[in-house]
Amino acid sequence: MTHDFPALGLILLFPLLGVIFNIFFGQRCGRRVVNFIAPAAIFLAFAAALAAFATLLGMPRGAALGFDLWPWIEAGRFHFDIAFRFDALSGVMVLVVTGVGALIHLYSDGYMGEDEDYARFFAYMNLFAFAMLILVLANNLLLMFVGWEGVGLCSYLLIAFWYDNAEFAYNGRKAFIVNRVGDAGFVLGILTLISALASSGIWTLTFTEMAKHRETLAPVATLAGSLLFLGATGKSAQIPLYVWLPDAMVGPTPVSALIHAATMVTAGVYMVARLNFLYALSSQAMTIVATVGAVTAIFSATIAIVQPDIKRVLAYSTISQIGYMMLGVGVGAFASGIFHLMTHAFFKSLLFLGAGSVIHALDGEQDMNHMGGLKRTMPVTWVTMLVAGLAISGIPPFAGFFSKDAILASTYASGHIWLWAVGVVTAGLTAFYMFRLLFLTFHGASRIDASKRGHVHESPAVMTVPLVILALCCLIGGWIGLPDGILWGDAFGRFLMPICPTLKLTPAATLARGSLSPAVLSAIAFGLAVSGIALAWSFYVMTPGLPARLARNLSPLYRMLLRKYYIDEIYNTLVSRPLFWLSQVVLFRGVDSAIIDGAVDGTGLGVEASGEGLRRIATGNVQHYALAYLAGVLAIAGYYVYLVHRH
Amino acid sequence: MSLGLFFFLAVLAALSALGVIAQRNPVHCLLALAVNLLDIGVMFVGLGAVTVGFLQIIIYVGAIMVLFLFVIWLLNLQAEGFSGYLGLKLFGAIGAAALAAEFATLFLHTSRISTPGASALTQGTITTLGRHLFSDYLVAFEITSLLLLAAVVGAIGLARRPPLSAGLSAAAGSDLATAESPRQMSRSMSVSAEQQTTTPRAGSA
Amino acid sequence: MTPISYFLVLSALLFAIGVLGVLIRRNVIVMLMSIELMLNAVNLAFIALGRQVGSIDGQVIVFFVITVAAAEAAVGLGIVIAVFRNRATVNADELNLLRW
Amino acid sequence: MLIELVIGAIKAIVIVLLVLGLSGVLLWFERKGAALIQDRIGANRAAVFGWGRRLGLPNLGLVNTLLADPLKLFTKEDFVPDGADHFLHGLAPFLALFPILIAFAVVPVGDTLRVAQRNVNLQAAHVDVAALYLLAVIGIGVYGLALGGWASNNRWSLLGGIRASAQMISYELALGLAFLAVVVTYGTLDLQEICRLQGGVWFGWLPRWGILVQPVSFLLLLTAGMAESKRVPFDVPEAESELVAGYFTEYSGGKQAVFMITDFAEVVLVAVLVTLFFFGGWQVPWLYADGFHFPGPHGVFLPLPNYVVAILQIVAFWLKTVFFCCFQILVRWTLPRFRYDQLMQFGWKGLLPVGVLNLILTAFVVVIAGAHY
Repeated sequence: MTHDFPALGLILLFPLLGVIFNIFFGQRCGRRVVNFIAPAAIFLAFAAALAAFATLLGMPRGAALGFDLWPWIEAGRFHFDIAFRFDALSGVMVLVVTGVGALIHLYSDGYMGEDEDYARFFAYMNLFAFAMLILVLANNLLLMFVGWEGVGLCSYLLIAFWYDNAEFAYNGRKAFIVNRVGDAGFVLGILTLISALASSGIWTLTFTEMAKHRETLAPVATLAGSLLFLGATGKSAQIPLYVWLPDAMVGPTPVSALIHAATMVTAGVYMVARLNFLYALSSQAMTIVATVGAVTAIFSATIAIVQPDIKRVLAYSTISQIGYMMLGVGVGAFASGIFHLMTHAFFKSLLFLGAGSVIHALDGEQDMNHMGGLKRTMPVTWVTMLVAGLAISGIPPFAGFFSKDAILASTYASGHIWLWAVGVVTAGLTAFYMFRLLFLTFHGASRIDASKRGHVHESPAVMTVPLVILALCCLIGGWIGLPDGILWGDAFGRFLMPICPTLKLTPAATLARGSLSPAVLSAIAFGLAVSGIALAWSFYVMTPGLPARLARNLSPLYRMLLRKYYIDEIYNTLVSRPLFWLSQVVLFRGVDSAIIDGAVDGTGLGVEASGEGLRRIATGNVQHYALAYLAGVLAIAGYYVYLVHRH
Repeated sequence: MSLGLFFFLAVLAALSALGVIAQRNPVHCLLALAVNLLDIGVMFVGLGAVTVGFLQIIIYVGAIMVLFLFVIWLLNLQAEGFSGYLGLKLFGAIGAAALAAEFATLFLHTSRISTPGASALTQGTITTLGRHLFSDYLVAFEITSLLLLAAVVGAIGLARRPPLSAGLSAAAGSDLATAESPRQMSRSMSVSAEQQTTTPRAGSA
Repeated sequence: MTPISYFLVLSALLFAIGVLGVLIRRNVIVMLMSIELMLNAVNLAFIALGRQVGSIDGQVIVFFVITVAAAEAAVGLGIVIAVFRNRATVNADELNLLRW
Repeated sequence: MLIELVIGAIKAIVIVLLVLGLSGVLLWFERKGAALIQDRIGANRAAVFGWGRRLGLPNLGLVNTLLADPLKLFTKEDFVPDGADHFLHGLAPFLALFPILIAFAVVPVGDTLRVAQRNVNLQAAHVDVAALYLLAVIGIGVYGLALGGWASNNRWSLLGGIRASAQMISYELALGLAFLAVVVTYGTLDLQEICRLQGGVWFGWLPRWGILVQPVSFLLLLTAGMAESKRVPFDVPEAESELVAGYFTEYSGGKQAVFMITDFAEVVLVAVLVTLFFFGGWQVPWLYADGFHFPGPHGVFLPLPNYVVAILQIVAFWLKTVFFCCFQILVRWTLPRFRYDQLMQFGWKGLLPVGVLNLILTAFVVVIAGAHY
């Protein structure tokens, strides 16, 4: 089943070499070398991944490539290897990570090449690629967790890349701390699995091995699944732990594209898909995943409608789209979730890169109220972003249509009618806010600051080429997963099926399936998307004054959306403040100062006092010491005399 | 060893041991100790440990005691009074007596010691001693040589006169009693040690 | 023949006298001598017990004890000389720098 | 049991008297020898009522040294200086003499003598670790000088005592190394056995004396022994030009005589040791227990009774001893005195390394040869 394929090591080796080179020689060798080496490492990894993928395609369905590097942990009967597995699921992920990653690295040459700390930036980027590849290639949960933490670290480092800005550094810490909460859940999930498996004498966390012990896992599936999903909500920015992602947008835009849109934030989806055998055992866990996903999707989509900051809109959009993916995997359509993950990687990274291009052109301006009319000066960016906008809005034949449609269809088929309704509404909202973004940025009159208006320009080729390539992907990338019955049908789903089969969850599904045909469902979603676009057109192109009027009339609603439902404030009040209070008053003043310091100081004082008393014994006269010694000898000898006399 | 000889040697040993601790003049103490060590050496011979007995005399009496004698002379030690802590003496006497009593009780009442054993008299010819020393105890023997080397180096290092430093003449006149720091004291000591001639003051002085 | 326990009792007596010497004499050199006395008493016990059990090991141990005593005497007297050079005394109760 | 004691006592008394007598003779020899070397007549005055002169005999000074001097010494006032330690002052001379005298207890003066069906070992005490015994008693010998010097309450005396003890301890090492080389060579510590091993011949005619295999050790023993006895050129402890008379400056009368006897007894002891270790002890060349076996193509054999053999051995032993005593006295009047630092350097940097090398070489040869003497 698993074929040994040592070339898998190359996929990891190239980014690692890039890291080492950039850390130790980057700043010394100069920009040109680093600008060549860093993307080259990822391109080579992409090439290796392509080779591996080609090999995989040449093998029967459900086969996998494996590579055991060396034993890692041998504790008692536990035995973990540094071992990798390249199957259909991880193959798709690896291709996305290295492919999109390579393009973003290339783009970064233009975007970040002039930054002072270019070597550090590319070292982080390569390190991120390395960690992400470990995450997706790992063949056991523990090694996956290593990658999981590694990408978290890189995310933190890159958000706070410009660490001399206090706010950026704060946002980096926020991301890190929020992720800690989720990771705690992840660790607990792992421990739950270990304890369940170990108590049955199974001393492994390898995915394929675990999948063979369903009856052992069944009792803990809900608990472990929920805990692991808590980790996923942290990493993938789902309710309730999504709050870090919008703030993470302070990082360099390629970082937002690569980490906070295309790859890292989808790690939770990948994890759920990877552990599909576990989630399949618990409909409660599945329901939690699906519900959280759907709620997150519509929740963040509503916020995205009013945000003025171009990258924040995209951030909330990302959260929303990952909510879609979660909805997909939550209703058992793992392949659809991964499919959407892939197409999302294309169009969202394209959107970010396009936004980056705009920001770059406007010298760091991110507020859409100070943009407009850029389609003439930046035609390539405008066209590619338009493609991406159509894709995310679900307009056929762009990629997003097929993946989103697959998820909605599966949701409907699984019987979660309400979730389906939420998804469809979200699709309309998505189209609205996305075209709001496009119209505000590229259409209408220019609202650019006078000082910046002069040097607005199209980005250099090194940045536009990745845009074009990604736009092509957005256009045709979805065609590998056509609805059943059209041309080659759902090739992607069939490819993934052996690894993560679609689940038939409830009997109700069969009931629901009859009521509306897939074509009708698609038509409803399409219709909503088109109306969303039309609404955006009417709001922002035809009558530019309308939104402001509406905002005034619906002031409370508008403000609530603008302030993101006051979630940050609520968290601040409910979590942060009490925590600070607890830390400051109870833990610091009470526990630390009084009890711990008191114990420590008290110990010292006690020792000092007793020493003060006892030092009178130390007369400095050796004969006094000898006398004490004699007393001891007398006591010991006396004991033996007692023993002798007792017998 | 006959009982009479034993009692003679034992009484002599006890008396000389008391002489070590009871005499005022260190030289007399040393002489008493030498007698005691000789006496015990003879006892070793009487117990069949001929080689060790003679080694004891050669090393202890012939070398270590002479070393003591040298040091006594070098430091020009005089007879000392028996002042000092009375309590220490009292407790010391009681403790020592108790110790002797306890050990004697143990030795006399422990059956394995007090009953004359099978006593296979493999006596200490120098051949058997050497054979054991250079087989079973070889490592210990070699370590002992290291220990001796270390002791030689250490003794030389400790007793070496610190090199006379410049500015000595200033400190030379200062009285030892008024010297404030040990270092200062050592300076004036090393000078006055040059000047003073060791003169024995015997007990009658 | 003299019973072995007589030798041991003598050894105990000599040891106790040595202990007493260490405790009551103020002169460091005499204290060192008293220590030699104690070592000697122990040697006697070793020899006597070695004879009792018919083993040469007692004598070997005594051999080592004598060696160690030689080293101890050399180092001890070296220390006494160094101390005397610094403090101009060998009285144990005046050498109380380690006093509290 | 009793007869054993009596025999032992007789042997002990005889040998002590012999040593003491020889010491007296050596005193005379020293005086006359000094006179001879210094081209003068020497002691020649005292006579017992002029008997010898009346008989026409030359006055050899025998009366002076053997009769008049001791008489004078033992009748002089026994003076103890003020502030001296009376007890130790009185004890010291005997503390010096005693160890030297008891050292002779283990000296074999001959092989066994058969008297009335009883084999008498011509050795006062048979100790099988006699060499160790000798080292032990020589080591004790220090105390007499050291304490005598200290107890006199005189700086010259004290310096002499310190010098004496330092010198004796230093040269004891060389002496011990010489002993060890001999012991390793013969494979025994028993003096009687060492003497016996030197019997017989090599190549049919050459007596198997130790000097032939241990010449270095011989020189070491002789030199270190002379230093041990504190005689010229090693007489720094009593160097009269520096310390008046060293440790016995404050001694007079009988106690000084005892110190002098000690001196000569030490000379005798050194001579005895040299004889025992290197010149066959009581061995007479070609004399075996049953008589002479002369070398040569025809091997003449002269049978002798046991007592004759014993007497010959005793005589041979004492002749050799006297020879080496005389040799030492001649050295005394031939060589100048070492300076103190030269003495120490010679002992520690000269004799000691040579002794160690000799011992190592000896041990090496013994191990290679795989056999003892």
